Amino acid sequence: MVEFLSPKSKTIFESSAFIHKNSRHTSCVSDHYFNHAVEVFLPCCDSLPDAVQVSSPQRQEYYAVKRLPLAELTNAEFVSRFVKAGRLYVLSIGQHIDTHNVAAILPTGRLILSVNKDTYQELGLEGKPSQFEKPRKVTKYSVEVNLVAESFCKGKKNYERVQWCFKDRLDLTFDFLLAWQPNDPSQSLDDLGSFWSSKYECLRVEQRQHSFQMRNQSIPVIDSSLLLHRQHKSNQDASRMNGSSQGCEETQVRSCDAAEVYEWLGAVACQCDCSGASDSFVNTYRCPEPSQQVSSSVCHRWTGLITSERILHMLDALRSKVECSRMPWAALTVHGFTDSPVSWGSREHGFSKYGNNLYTFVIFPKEQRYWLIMGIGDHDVCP
Amino acid sequence: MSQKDVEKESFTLYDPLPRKLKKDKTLVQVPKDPKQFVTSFLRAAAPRKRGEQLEKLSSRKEMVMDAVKPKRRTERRRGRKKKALSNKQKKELNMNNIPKELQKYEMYEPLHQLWLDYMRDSLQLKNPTVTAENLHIKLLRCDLHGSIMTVTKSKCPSYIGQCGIVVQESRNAFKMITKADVMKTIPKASTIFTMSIDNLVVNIYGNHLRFRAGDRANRKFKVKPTIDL
Amino acid sequence: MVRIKNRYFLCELVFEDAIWRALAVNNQHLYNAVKDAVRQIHGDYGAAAIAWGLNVKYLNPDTGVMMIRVRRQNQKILSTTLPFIKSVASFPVTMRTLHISGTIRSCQKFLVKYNRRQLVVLLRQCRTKEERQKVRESIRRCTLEQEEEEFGDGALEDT
Amino acid sequence: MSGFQRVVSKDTAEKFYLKVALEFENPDTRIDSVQFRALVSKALHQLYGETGASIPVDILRFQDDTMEAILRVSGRSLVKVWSALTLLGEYAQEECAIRVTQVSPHLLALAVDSRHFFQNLPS
Repeated sequence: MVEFLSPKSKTIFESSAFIHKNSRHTSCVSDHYFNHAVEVFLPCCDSLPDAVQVSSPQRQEYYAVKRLPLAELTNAEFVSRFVKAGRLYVLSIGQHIDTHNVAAILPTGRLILSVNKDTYQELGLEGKPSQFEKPRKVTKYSVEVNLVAESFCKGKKNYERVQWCFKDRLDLTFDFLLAWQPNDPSQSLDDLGSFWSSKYECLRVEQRQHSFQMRNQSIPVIDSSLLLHRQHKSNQDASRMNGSSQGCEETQVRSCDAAEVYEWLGAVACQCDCSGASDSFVNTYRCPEPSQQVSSSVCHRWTGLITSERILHMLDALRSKVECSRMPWAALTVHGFTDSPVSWGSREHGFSKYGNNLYTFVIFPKEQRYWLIMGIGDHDVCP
Repeated sequence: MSQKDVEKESFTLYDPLPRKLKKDKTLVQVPKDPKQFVTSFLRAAAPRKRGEQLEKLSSRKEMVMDAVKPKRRTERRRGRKKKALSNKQKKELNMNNIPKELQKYEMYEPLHQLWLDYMRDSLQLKNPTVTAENLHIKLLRCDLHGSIMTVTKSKCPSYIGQCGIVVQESRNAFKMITKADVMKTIPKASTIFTMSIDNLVVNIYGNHLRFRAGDRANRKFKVKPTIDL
Repeated sequence: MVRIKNRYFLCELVFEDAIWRALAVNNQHLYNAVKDAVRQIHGDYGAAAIAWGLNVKYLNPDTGVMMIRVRRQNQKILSTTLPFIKSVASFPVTMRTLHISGTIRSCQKFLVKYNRRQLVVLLRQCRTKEERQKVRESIRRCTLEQEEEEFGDGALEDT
Repeated sequence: MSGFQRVVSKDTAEKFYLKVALEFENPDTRIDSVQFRALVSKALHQLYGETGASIPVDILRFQDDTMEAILRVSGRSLVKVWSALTLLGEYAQEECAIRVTQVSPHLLALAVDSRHFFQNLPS
């Protein structure tokens, strides 16, 4: 038989409660800076509840600036007016991280550049080789500039060097997406747009939304206490030794595995056909057992550049909604940008065949429990 | 073979002289006292006038009659100048280093002007017959002391953008004086330099130029497989 | 030391009707049969992978035993394909893999042993006295050889 | 039961999902999902023979109008399916090509594509 090595993948399953003192849901959401899409799946719902709609990123707009040189973003005036005066999210688009240069400014005020070898050798800024590269065969470097550091101001050596590198050495221009949350409520996103509108093409973009309803669909039955059957099976063996085989059969029937639910959620999001028979020629996939029939369910998706504050907001709204309604559970999925140089925090992100960084919350009404499933790529560090 | 055998053999190698010969009077018989023989021989053979000098002659030492080469070495040493210092000695005497007070950019500006004139002369850029091919060879052979060089690409980001007048060139590095009157040593390995002569901008791949300035003038250059740093 | 490593497959051609068919089969037929079967089972990839270094090294037309050489990294392709060979030069046939080894020498050693065992089997199948006598004779001959080998060179010279 | 549990799976993914788009030389040609499954089998048979054709492939979704499909294969056979689809050049005497647009071990990730989303920004 011919066998080939297949790429690896990393998936993290977590089971916890929102009220648990060590719960990491806040850090997971707020550390994931560049969110491309948010998706809510609500079973037993006819339409999107108002509470969720209000907290949604729908009204949050962002700017797209075309062909903006990096020197403009590291300019002292820009830094003091925007980077230091709020949470600024800047991400380059249109350039692929595995082949091109990518730039981003994190809300913490760090400029992260992921550049290829040729650019790095001409740029003149100190950086680190990418941690996913083989030693002595490095083709990718990441350069970090702290824009909010005290040494980063006019007249200081560090600032002048960075300005000189971006202006005179290499004319690095990208198409950027910018989102800004000012600390001062009197300021607004418009200031950001008007800052460059005379020189560069600035577009104000709305979040795109997409919604669909499903009728008479079967959804998996989930027990929040049973995360994975693998664990579950070992428990089963233990209980079998104790002679209580009847009990474990019951648990086996009672709920679906997190991995199964994760796959099923994907199938719903992609609007896949979940009715395959086991002997079908085309498709053998079907909803995992045990399942229950639901008359109607809603899936809603917003796409664009979404800030992590918005998502935290939404998560809270969804939590309170799930608690007071008759939904068995609800799911919130957040997709990161494939070509973002960071995934969680300032952890480096790479492409390696798929470059995913996404996470899903499955929220249960009971005891404020939730499952957190994080799907990350081969070239990514576990958060 | 034992010792005795050797003796036997050697005896058989040389036969004694035949008797006939031994008795022959014409043959010179070796006297028992050679000195006496010499004096008597001289007395008999030397011209009369020399008779007084005979005493002197016979008192002289023996001499080898072979042709002896005159000792040329001593003569040469006399003609030679004082010996030059070795590289190591030069280093110990700090001759390779330019003293701090002489590291002034202004001081070397005339050198740069001189170098420009020299390049204009040797390259003859205005001459329409000059082709790129010719230019390459000339550029390879030319002297780079006095040129203003800028590092445009390097494996190490800190070198990028360094600019100055080249004052020394060694096998593996350029030493240049920057506008801030600081001497910088920049390795040639994995660095690309740029210099300009009037309108001509030249990129120098340091990896391909790792010879001493003197060596470069008449050296056969080999093509390197890559221009990657 | 860089060396191309091979695997030698010792196979037996089992003809459905009669063994004399083997007389009509040559190396080229076998090579083509193996290659076609690999193309069928493992497709273009398998055929291309195995083409480098595939060789029919030895074929005994009397016993139908053959030896195929293949590069070591591709031995799995060949070993999974051999059972699927159904015909060689349009004769229906099945392949029986007897032995796999890294050198021709060890294949040959195995073959000698194997044939000796086969003789005993043959003896049991004999019906007439003459046949029995013939087989016995040959068994004795090969066992004698073995003894001679044990005695070494000197023993050979004496005989 | 209010404990914290964390499981990290780092091995080869059990399942891989591919988002592919089929293109025919003649843009009017259309096929249905059963034909598409046959096409995948044919591609696998061509490159990897009968062992390849026996690889289980699920077509989770096939859009008749755009001829885009989402396939599910086991992690071990991903490379085989991917290469076979890429090397396919012809189906039913018609020249065609398959573009693999996204590959991921997470099916959810195929729902959005941030790489192609901003290519047609309104201007």
